[in-house]
Amino acid sequence: MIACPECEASVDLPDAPRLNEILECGDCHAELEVLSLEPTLVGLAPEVEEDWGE
Amino acid sequence: MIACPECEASVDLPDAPRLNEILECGDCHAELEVLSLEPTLVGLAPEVEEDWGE
Amino acid sequence: MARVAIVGGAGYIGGELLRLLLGHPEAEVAAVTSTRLAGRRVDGAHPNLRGLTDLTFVDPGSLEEYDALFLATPHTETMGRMTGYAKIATTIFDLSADFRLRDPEVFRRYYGLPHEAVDLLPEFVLGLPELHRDRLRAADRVAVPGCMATAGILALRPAAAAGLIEPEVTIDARTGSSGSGATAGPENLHAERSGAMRVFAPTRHRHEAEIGQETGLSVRMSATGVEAVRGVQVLCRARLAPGADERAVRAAYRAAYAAEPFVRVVAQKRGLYRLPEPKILSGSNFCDVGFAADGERALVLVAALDNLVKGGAGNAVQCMNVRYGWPERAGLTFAGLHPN
Amino acid sequence: MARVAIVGGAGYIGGELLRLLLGHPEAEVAAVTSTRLAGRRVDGAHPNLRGLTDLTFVDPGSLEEYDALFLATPHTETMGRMTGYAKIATTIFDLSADFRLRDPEVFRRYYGLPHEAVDLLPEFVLGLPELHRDRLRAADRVAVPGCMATAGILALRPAAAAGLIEPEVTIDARTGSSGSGATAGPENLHAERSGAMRVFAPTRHRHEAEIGQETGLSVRMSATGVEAVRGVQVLCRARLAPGADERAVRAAYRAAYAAEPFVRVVAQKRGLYRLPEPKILSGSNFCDVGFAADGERALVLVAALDNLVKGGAGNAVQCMNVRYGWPERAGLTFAGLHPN
Amino acid sequence: MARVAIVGGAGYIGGELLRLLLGHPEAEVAAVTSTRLAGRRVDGAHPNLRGLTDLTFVDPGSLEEYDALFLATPHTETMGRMTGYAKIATTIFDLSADFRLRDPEVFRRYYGLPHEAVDLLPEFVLGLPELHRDRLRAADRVAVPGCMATAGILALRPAAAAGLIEPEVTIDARTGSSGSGATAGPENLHAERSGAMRVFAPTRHRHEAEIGQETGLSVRMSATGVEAVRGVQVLCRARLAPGADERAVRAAYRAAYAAEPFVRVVAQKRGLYRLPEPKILSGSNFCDVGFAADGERALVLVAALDNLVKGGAGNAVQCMNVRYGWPERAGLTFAGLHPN
Amino acid sequence: MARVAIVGGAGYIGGELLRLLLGHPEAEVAAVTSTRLAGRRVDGAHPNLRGLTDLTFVDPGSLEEYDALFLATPHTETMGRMTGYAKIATTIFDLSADFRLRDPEVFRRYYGLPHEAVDLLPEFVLGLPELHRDRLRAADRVAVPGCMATAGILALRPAAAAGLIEPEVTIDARTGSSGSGATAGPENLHAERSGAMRVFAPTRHRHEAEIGQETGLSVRMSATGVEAVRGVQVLCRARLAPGADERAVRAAYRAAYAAEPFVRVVAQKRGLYRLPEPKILSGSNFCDVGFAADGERALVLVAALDNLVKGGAGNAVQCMNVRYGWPERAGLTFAGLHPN
Ligand SMILES: NC(=O)c1ccc[n+]([C@@H]2O[C@H](COP(=O)([O-])OP(=O)(O)OC[C@H]3O[C@@H](n4cnc5c(N)ncnc54)[C@H](OP(=O)(O)O)[C@@H]3O)[C@@H](O)[C@H]2O)c1
Ligand SMILES: NC(=O)c1ccc[n+]([C@@H]2O[C@H](COP(=O)([O-])OP(=O)(O)OC[C@H]3O[C@@H](n4cnc5c(N)ncnc54)[C@H](OP(=O)(O)O)[C@@H]3O)[C@@H](O)[C@H]2O)c1
Ligand SMILES: NC(=O)c1ccc[n+]([C@@H]2O[C@H](COP(=O)([O-])OP(=O)(O)OC[C@H]3O[C@@H](n4cnc5c(N)ncnc54)[C@H](OP(=O)(O)O)[C@@H]3O)[C@@H](O)[C@H]2O)c1
Ligand SMILES: NC(=O)c1ccc[n+]([C@@H]2O[C@H](COP(=O)([O-])OP(=O)(O)OC[C@H]3O[C@@H](n4cnc5c(N)ncnc54)[C@H](OP(=O)(O)O)[C@@H]3O)[C@@H](O)[C@H]2O)c1
Ligand SMILES: [Zn+2]
Ligand SMILES: [Zn+2]
Repeated sequence: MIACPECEASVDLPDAPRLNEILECGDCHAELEVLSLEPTLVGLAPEVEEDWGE
Repeated sequence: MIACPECEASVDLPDAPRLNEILECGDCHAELEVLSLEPTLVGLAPEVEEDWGE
Repeated sequence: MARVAIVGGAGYIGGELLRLLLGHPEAEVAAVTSTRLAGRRVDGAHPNLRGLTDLTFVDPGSLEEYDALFLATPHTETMGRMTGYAKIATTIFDLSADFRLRDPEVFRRYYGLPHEAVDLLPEFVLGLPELHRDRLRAADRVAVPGCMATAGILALRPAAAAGLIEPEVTIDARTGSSGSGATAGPENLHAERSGAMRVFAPTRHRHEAEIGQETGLSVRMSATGVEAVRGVQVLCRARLAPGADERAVRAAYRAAYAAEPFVRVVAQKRGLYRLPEPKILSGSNFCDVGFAADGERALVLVAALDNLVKGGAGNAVQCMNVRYGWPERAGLTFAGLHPN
Repeated sequence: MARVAIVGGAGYIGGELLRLLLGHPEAEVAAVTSTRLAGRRVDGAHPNLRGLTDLTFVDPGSLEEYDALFLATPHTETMGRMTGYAKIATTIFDLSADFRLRDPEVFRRYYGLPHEAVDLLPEFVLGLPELHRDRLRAADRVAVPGCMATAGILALRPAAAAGLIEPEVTIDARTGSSGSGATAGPENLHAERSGAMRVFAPTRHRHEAEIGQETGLSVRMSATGVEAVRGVQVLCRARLAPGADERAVRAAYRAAYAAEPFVRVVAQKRGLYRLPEPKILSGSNFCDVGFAADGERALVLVAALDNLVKGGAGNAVQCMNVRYGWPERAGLTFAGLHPN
Repeated sequence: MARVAIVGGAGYIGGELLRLLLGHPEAEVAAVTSTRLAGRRVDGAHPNLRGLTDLTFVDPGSLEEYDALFLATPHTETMGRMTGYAKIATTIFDLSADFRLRDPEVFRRYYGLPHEAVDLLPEFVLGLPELHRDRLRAADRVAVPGCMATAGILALRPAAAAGLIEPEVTIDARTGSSGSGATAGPENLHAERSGAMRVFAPTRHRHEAEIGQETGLSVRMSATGVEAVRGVQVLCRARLAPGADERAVRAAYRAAYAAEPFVRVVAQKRGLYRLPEPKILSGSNFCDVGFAADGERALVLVAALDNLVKGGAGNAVQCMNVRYGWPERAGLTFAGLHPN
Repeated sequence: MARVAIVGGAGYIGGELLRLLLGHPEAEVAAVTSTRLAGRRVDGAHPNLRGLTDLTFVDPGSLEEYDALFLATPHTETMGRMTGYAKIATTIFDLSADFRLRDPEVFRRYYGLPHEAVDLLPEFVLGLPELHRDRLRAADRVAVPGCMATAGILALRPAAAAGLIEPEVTIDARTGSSGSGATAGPENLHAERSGAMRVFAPTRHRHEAEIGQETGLSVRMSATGVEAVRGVQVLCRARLAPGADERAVRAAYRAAYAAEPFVRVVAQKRGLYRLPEPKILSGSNFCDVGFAADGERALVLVAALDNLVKGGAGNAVQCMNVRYGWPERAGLTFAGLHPN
């Protein structure tokens, strides 16, 4: 369990997290990247902007 | 009970049918007009054409 | 400059006539009638015309004299009034169904009542320049064909004329909601009509009579209302005559329509828009026509048009251009939009 | 098993009540009224119910006695008849606007005529389980809120209650055509309404009164008809209170709606459906609620629902479930479709 | 309780299976695969399922053992993998086209490549309870028919079986955009596909093979994409056999479908929805079937369904219900919406 | 006659430029580029142009010299190439966002990367004749504003200039799918985009920068994708300055736009189309502008246009007309359709 850096919801960690693995927050659906393993830290993965409507 | 003149499905008669009353066939949804009472006879009520698409 | 009047100008065909005639280099709109809206500005009923005209509707009873009269009134409403209209205009373009069918018996069968002006029928020329251009040059009574009829005739006529198909054909027509006019009833309520695939005429759609008359074919026609405001498409099925194939069909259509300003042959083997489709025709006077054969003598022919333009008002203006000897494209240059 | 009757059953809300109540495990539909269609099968007006019922409409005058009565009649039509309805049913769910506003003066201001049953107003509980669940458990007079009002209240209430926003808000509502009912006029003709972005209420939409009453906020609301049959979406603008931020808003909404069976917090940072949108809610009783802040104290809150379900009939059924102590989801399990 | 898995769960059919199976009283969804989205929540791809499940997609390679497997993968992708799938599940419902046609030669003709598992073809039963209910009760290999094929078969079969029509028929099918799946290309860009009447298959649509196989008729079929997300409608033209008339057709259809839970005969003489139309069927498992004759031996037959439900996922669930001896309506009770 | 070239001619803005310039009495289209489709006919990408042109696309690398160059390429793609373009054309109309904002810092904030041609910024005049007609008469570098920006500026500018509103405004914009261009991704798949009410920019839509720059107001803007292919509508909320009322607003707008060929004031108290709505503007170069006040100092301003015409290609052509001293309406006479 870890807190989502975007919205603070708790996010399940996989049994053996791998570095740079992408997780998904079930609440705000942010993509989280595993940044370090001991301790397990995650950060927001870069976001893709939609480009609707010019 | 009476047979629908359009599709032959059986149509329930009201308890006391009235002359010129409009009934509806549950099967083909034709409108039936009560044309006589003893015996009860029904005929197809005039149809309204939709006028789509000219 | 011709002084023209429109009867039934508050309807959808009336509004489209107004749009086209206001932009026409040779016509001047002298009067537009509406019983319901007499005295009101025409741009109240037709908001796209804001800023383009200050015309107001007049009552049909106060019409005067004009070079040309366009009748955009419901069918069965013009036949009884034609003698009156003839007194106030030299040339009459009737967009209703009343004078399209030469045989009053066929009219009675399809419209459910006897024709009221049988003696006037022979005066009328069918308003389809692709078939009757020469007669239209001198015609003062023009019966503009129905929207699906125009699509069906233009789809089938070259194949029929060249003897490339057998005489029995079926047509499945699809149409947008503007075909029902501005005074349509609850069946055209948005919540009911939106997203519909309504087979409102599974058999014997009225336009089969016009198509049969103009192509000599025996036609069975159904019609379905689909989601669109403007647009008609017909999908016709025929059987190739012995020896005919898609190549022969292509040659016949290319030849038939090579010089036509408003018919395009669209029968591509690649791309998104391989066969005719109305969505890119909204507002334009084109009728696109195409076909595909299956290698076993089954031929499918497709045509598409905007029911209010080539299917009605635009075709009437084209007829007027032919009648008056003006360039046939005058007032009808809008190409259609993509995407749309 | 409760015996229920629906008044105004030929309309869109009436039809939706019928759909939901026919599928409800605890309710039996004993009567459905229509003046116009008395004697006709209900599946004539509501073709989706073919095969599911043999009910026919009865005249409102021939109603007998029922456990519960659902009123799906136009506003201003129920207030004068409420005393009569009260004689034939224990519990009444009024879906019209007549008993939603506690203050008869506000009613007069927004509906343009004096309230005819001021003395009955205090008997009514507003039918919004998210706000009034406890009182609804014992309520025999329930005034179900308006579709856009429900969306607006559920969008704004947690932020207002937690003091996260300042009291002045604006709401831009968008709605499908079924909101106008089955007896809508020419403004809902398909050719006119299709593809519309019609700002039919640029200011002072009626539902701002209900939203103000339930949230304590000062609300300015506009409404636009957009292309859709079902569906309402509200986009609300508020200013964050000093110290508040998006994170605090998220926490408040998460807490407020954690146990709610029909409110989902939808405020995602990825994906196509990041904020609430009605198209995936058609037929479902969900109201989705979301938000986004711009980092400078501007907060946008969005809610979406199906106007005929959570915005009307479904919400009424949910209220009935609360009132009778049935599982709150009974009869309301349909999830909505994607794609749709 | 049966443990089921869905292969291809990120697609439109996969998502619909998920919606139906999550709400099914006897099934438990044990796994859903996506190569692209492995590890991601299924409600990211299917936002209508928010709040209803916490499932995440797994890679197809990590599937284990299940009672039943639903294959929602593109055609030609399952035939080569069937032996593998057979190792991990007792019962397999294949929604692709790979095992629908009994004759591998016909498969090759319509799909353009040789069948890779000819020996497995005889193991499959076509998943159409209306025709093969008895065999389905014991079937462990079920090939669920195509969406337009199901509509065409249900429209034509009773007339064909009763000898009421001559053996040559034509079918004009119309379909919404979800029929192209979630991974459709630029031809499904909204600006191109919106409002389309795209005759994408003027001749020889693939489903004519399935319809021919199941009805014994000789079928020519075209297909047109029209404006809709969900929904298929077929309009079939046949010639009545000597002596047959509309009344005999009605009697045959009434008899054939009297006991069917999901086929309704809709052939009315009044009302807006006289013949089958998909817009009121979205989300429901009904296939509505109707007809009209023209008095001169031309018969038009119409059927409509939701391509993702009775045309795919719902029909597969119905087959599962038959196979497991569960009530045939289990998980499939949603009635459809009106208006919609 | 001016020889013009279009860069990015396979896109939606490129196609619209082509449609308008092919019909322009004074311009000759000498080249149209597409990297992807070089060598192919332009009517393959733009089927509405069939029969009107035999042009084929050329690679951007093979451009020669022209009087005027229209750039219809994505934003951030033109700034780095401007020096090159300047060598081959006297006058340049850039439809991308790259040279609209005078302040490179604002550009960086809204577009997320530094401006690559800061020194060229002062050469550009914003292509909005209503504001900058005099400077445009001599401008050889024209930055055509964004579609929603044009709507927002024309909606707000007269009120702002006359001091009738306070400086803080909010804008809710709605847009059709063609705004995403011809190369849009899966978010524009028909099944996902159809019937959407997608709040894709809840806060800080990019066009607020352009609107702020041109009106001097402080703008907060959200944008929602709604069901439409073409069309943009903005609904702006402002607070009336002390002493101002709707009458003063009407007078100011009437005065500001009295002589404008393409801005109409639409603020009616009756009728279906009381306030600006894009559906009747498809294909036309009009921007309709209207307003309504609520009697308590809240003012709502509404503007509508076709994003591809007045919101892009049409406006660019209008700028060209101004620049070359041609009649401002040349090539832009299409009025729009009703119904549509
Ligand atoms: N819609 C199409 O796609 C289409 C295509 C081709 C041909 N047509 C034909 O064109 C005609 C008009 O169709 P529409 O769709 O425009 O119909 P519409 O929108 O219903 O308009 C018909 C108009 O006729 C007027 N009118 C009715 N009776 C009249 C009378 N006796 N004398 C004078 N005016 C009368 C009505 O206006 P007031 O009540 O204000 O006078 C009404 O506005 C019909 O004959 C139709 O078959 C239509
Ligand atoms: N549509 C929505 O999205 C929505 C959402 C929430 C709440 N509401 C509210 O729900 C109510 C019904 O709306 P609707 O959209 O369903 O309207 P509708 O489709 O127009 O139906 C109203 C029905 O009421 C019947 N009716 C009218 N006056 C009556 C009377 N005095 N006594 C008995 N029946 C009468 C009419 O049927 P007969 O003529 O056949 O009797 C009609 O079918 C309204 O108060 C509306 O404000 C609507
Ligand atoms: N759409 C309809 O109306 C309809 C109706 C009846 C039947 N069908 C049939 O149902 C099937 C699915 O159609 P659809 O419309 O749902 O298509 P879709 O939306 O394109 O989905 C197909 C899914 O299959 C997955 N997939 C592709 N190749 C695979 C493989 N080799 N192994 C495992 N998964 C694979 C893909 O997901 P990943 O890339 O994430 O793995 C994709 O999400 C097709 O055979 C179609 O003919 C469709
Ligand atoms: N769509 C609107 O409503 C709208 C309104 C106002 C302004 N705009 C602006 O107009 C521009 C075009 O928009 P659009 O919607 O037409 O986009 P689009 O449909 O995606 O077309 C852009 C075209 O630019 C070409 N292209 C891309 N990179 C290029 C490069 N480096 N050099 C030359 N050509 C290149 C591409 O064609 P090839 O790959 O074939 O070369 C593509 O067809 C954008 O800047 C947009 O912001 C759009
Ligand atoms: Zn999160
Ligand atoms: Zn009957």
